[in-house]
Amino acid sequence: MDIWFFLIQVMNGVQYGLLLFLVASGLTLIFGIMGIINLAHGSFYMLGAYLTFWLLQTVDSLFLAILLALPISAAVGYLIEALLVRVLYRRDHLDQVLLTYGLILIFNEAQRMLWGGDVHGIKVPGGLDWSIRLTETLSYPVYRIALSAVCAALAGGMYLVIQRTRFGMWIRAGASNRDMVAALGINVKLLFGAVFAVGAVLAALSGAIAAPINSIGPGMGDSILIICFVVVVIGGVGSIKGAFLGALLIGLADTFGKVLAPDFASFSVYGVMAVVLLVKPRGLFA
Amino acid sequence: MTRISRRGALLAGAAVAATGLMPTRFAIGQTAKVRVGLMLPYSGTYAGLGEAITSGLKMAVDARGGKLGGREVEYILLDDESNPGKGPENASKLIAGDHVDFLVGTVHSGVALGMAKVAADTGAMLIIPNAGVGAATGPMCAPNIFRTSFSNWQPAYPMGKVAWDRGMRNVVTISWKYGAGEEQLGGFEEGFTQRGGKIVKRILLPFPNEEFQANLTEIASLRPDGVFAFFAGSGALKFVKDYAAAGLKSIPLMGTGFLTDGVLAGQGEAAEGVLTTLHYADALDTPDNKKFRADFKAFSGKEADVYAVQGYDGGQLLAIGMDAVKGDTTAGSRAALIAAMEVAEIKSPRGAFTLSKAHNPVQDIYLRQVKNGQEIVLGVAHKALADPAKGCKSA
Amino acid sequence: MTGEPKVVLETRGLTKSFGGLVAVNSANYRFVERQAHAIIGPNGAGKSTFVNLLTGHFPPTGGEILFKGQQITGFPAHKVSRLGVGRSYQKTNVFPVFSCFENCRLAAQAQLPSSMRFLRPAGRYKEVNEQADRALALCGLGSRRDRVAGTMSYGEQRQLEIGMVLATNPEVLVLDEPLAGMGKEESEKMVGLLKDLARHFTLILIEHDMDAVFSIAEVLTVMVNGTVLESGPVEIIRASKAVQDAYLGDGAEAY
Amino acid sequence: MSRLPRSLAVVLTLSVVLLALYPVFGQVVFPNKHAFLMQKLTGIMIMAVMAMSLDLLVGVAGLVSLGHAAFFGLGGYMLAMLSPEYAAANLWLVLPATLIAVAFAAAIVGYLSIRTSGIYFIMVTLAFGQMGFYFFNDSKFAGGSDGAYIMVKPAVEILGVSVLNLGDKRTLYYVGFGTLVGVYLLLRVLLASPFGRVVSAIGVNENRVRGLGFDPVVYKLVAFTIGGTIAGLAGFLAAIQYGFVNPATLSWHHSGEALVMVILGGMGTLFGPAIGAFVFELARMGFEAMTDHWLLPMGAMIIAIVLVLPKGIGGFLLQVFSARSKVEDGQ
Repeated sequence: MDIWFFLIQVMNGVQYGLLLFLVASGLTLIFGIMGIINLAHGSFYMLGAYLTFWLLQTVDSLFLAILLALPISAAVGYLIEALLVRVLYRRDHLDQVLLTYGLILIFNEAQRMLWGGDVHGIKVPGGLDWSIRLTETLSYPVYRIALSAVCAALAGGMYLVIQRTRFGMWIRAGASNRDMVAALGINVKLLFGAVFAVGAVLAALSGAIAAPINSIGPGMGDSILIICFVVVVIGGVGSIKGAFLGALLIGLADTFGKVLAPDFASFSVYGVMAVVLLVKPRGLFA
Repeated sequence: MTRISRRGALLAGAAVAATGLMPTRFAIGQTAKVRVGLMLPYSGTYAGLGEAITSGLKMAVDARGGKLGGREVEYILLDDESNPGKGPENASKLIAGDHVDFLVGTVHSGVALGMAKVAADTGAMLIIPNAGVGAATGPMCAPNIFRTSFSNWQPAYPMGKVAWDRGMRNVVTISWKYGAGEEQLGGFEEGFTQRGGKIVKRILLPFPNEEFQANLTEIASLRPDGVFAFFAGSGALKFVKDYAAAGLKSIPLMGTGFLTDGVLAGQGEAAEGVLTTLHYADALDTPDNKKFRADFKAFSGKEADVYAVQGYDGGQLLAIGMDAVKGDTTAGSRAALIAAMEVAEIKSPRGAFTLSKAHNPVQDIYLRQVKNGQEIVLGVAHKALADPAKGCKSA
Repeated sequence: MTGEPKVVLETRGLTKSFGGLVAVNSANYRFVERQAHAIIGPNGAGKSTFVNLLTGHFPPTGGEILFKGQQITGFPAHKVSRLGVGRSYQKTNVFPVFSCFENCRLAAQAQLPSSMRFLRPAGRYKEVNEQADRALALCGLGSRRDRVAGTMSYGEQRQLEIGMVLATNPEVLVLDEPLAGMGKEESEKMVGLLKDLARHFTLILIEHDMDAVFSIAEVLTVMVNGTVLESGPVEIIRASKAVQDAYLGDGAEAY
Repeated sequence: MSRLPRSLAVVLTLSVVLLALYPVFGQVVFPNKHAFLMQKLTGIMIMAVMAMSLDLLVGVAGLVSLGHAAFFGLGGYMLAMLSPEYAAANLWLVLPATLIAVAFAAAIVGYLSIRTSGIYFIMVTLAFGQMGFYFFNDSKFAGGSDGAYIMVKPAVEILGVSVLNLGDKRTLYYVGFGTLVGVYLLLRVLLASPFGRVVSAIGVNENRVRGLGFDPVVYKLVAFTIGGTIAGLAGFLAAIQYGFVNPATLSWHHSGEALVMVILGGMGTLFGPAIGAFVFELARMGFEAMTDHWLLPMGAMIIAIVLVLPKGIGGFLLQVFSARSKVEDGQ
């Protein structure tokens, strides 16, 4: 591999990592602030993709479809929090695991009933459906670059919100001490509902904007879920910064694992996690 | 909770007891229905395939008045979830629990192997309407195991010659790292290297990883004359799109028909020019195929595909066997049933075919190409190709 | 026993810092056999950290700990406990789902050479049972033997906490605020118990309640900001002006 | 673990007797489904053993593992790899060899994972489980993703005389039944032992246990190893039942299902997770028979149980029966 291709592979890894970050950020947010292990996070990713696909049949603009899909996802997220998750705050983590496991089953079946078992694709929107020539044989799809830019911008935005705003302060306070948030006179119920909805929106958004370079099909939420957990745990539960680094690490490990050690490609991601946790048992930024 | 499920079990028991009053064995009279167990994916990625196979098989039976060998047919459907871990359990459930006379399934090779194992153990009649795993008509072949689809080697092998004839000398092969992927790549590589072609690199990704970017970059750096890929379902959809987006279209992309079948619409322009080989093509210009496609559309409301054909032929094979023994499924006429099925000539929409000693179709493999968003048949890549059935003792 | 007072537990220059913050700074203590030694000081003085260092719950940053002259610096908590330094916790730390007896029995079980015994029921180890019952009687819960710990009153749970320490057959008892959160009546009962214990064991007592401290302890150490302000017999420290200014006055007001 | 309320013990014993007699009356009650149900029950009993072994970790020692299926799968693979292709393996050799190998693997995984805790422990066990999955999924020697077959079931012979025919469905049923009852009793004995008491206490408050003079790490490691080994035994039996092993048996999905059985059944009650296995599998069977969309009622049932029964089915039963026994005692 010459240096040129090495750099392109780095770019591939970073691009994949940025997308992973966007999905995982919602998970780590919910995890860190509310202490909820949300197995249904992948289902929101799936929901975002399917909603976008479905809306595209009527609105004819990817941008508009995504814009419409987000409030729907937020509402679904908020309702689930208000009706089900809220009951379990004082309970053991494992009860939440069980609840959200049940939700996965329901989401998967609902997906099948609403949209069937077929695999779908979404066209890359006009204007972004071209590629930049990098080498004689290889081009890089512009949409992927745009996707990375959106993910990076969202990551930056999230950083600013958490570091600079009152909402961010509550979030940081909530992550360290739930009772203190209550003492500050904040409506914890509302805050948690909002956080859960935001988490759902982040997952749905990832599913939606990745849809044109992904296939949309049954079970897509389950496969992203585990890799997101890996990212979150590597970074340190609840840490957005950690999730960012964890996602990049996993993106690169996956990319180079496939190229350099194809026989151990499936190991690479889990191997990285095992090593990180054996050295830093609470993740990089706990 | 326990109480409810116990009551449920009792209800189920009562229902079973009621049906138990009816004779299920042919020996008691011809009133009993033939029980056909369809163990197919009805959920998950392959749900659409399972439904197409089911419709095809039912259509073949309906064309005979809904009867097999003069007996009404009862279908018992079971969702195998494409979960190989539960394959043997589910197959046993149909055989021991539902007493099916025929077991039909499935799509996923791992599950099909489990079914073949159970069929070998119990002697139950098994018809495989899709899964191409070589072992089923190879080392595990048995008198009671039939296949109406293909072996993984079969559609891939002729592409080796096609690639060579088109002047390719260095080819990269890529697939998922699992049984079907390696068998399909193996078929192509055999056909290609025996003519002198060189496999520059064989890339195997973890199944079912769909992030191809790293490997596409690798392919670009290798600059082969062509790429042979085996992916199916969502992986096929995405691979073809990513391949085009990575600017690799100057390198011809080849594969077996699964690379484009069923996902062509989703792939759009990206699929333009992709070469595939398969034992069927939607666009096959024969009266049989046209009639079949029209009938299937009327029957199920959906466009026919290769899976529907395989299911349909499974139904035809059943009918031929059952006609020969006049609907007698008892052990006494088992040998006659198998003998009739072995020599059957099946008038398939794909073109007539017979079965090999290992009970796998001996069939034509077509060369197809995507042009203007349509799959065009370029011709026959290999006439009456039989799987070598390596390891099968009866072949 | 007469003669030279025997030092059971000793720290030399014991230091613990968390990041930049020095919680315990070069602490030199000598705990004498069968003496009740109280450590007082305002919140944040480093008392609890000191207890955690002494019992092996935290590894020290510097200095050393000696038990009967033997180096135990850096020993993990379970090893320290087995050597004979038992501790109670500031927050109630009993096993709420177990009975009182079972709480003490488990503690007593720690004295078996090994608990890697898999078949014989734990309740059939006679010496363990006897030791647990002794501890229960000592802490005044003999009549509560089969009550589930979590269902007892707060004061009783605190008593049980002491009982569990006793069941580990310690030589030194390190008690971290045994009176915290107790009502007047419960407190009196506990003070009586502690006075009893002071006759049999080496007692290291962290406590805010000054009346209790003065009635139990023989030696008093005042800690402020991680360092020892003053140390000596109770009467002397009590009268010390510096201590009164620095701590006792504030402490009394805050209390 | 405290003793069960007497009336509950009676009910459980009766259920076990019913289970023991099933092969006798099953033919009469379910004439058509008998053979199938017997097979299904055998499978469920094996899963119940797996669920109980996981309960030792999750419910008792507080070690929430999402990689437990790796040991289950390894048990099956050991049998597949140790069996000659066309001849019967000797059970007296392959069973101990399997258990030793699984125990060894569990000890290594446990040693590496136990230094983490909470959610991190869950994820490390998940990582090791997935590594096990990919090891068998990607390797050629054990059949890769297609799995491997045990063509001939192991022979159980004493002095050259066959004493058990594992190919016989009814025999296998009783082997599964015996294992279920045996493992339950074994775990009860274990939990009542000094070791078990320490492990139970660790599940409640690890730090306090350390303060009393026990090294929790060692006890957790031994518990992890025992639990993993029992899961290996269950996997070994499952492989015998269908003569087939597949990497999917090691995957996190399978671990997750076992975990659901444990939580559903009631953590730390031991009999609860066994009931959880029955409820989970029978409910799935029932819903599958009723509707194509069986995931929907299945998901709803799980959610309903977690909302209504905070301590699972086992905890609920304990509550009901201990209340009743108090009434009986005149309290």
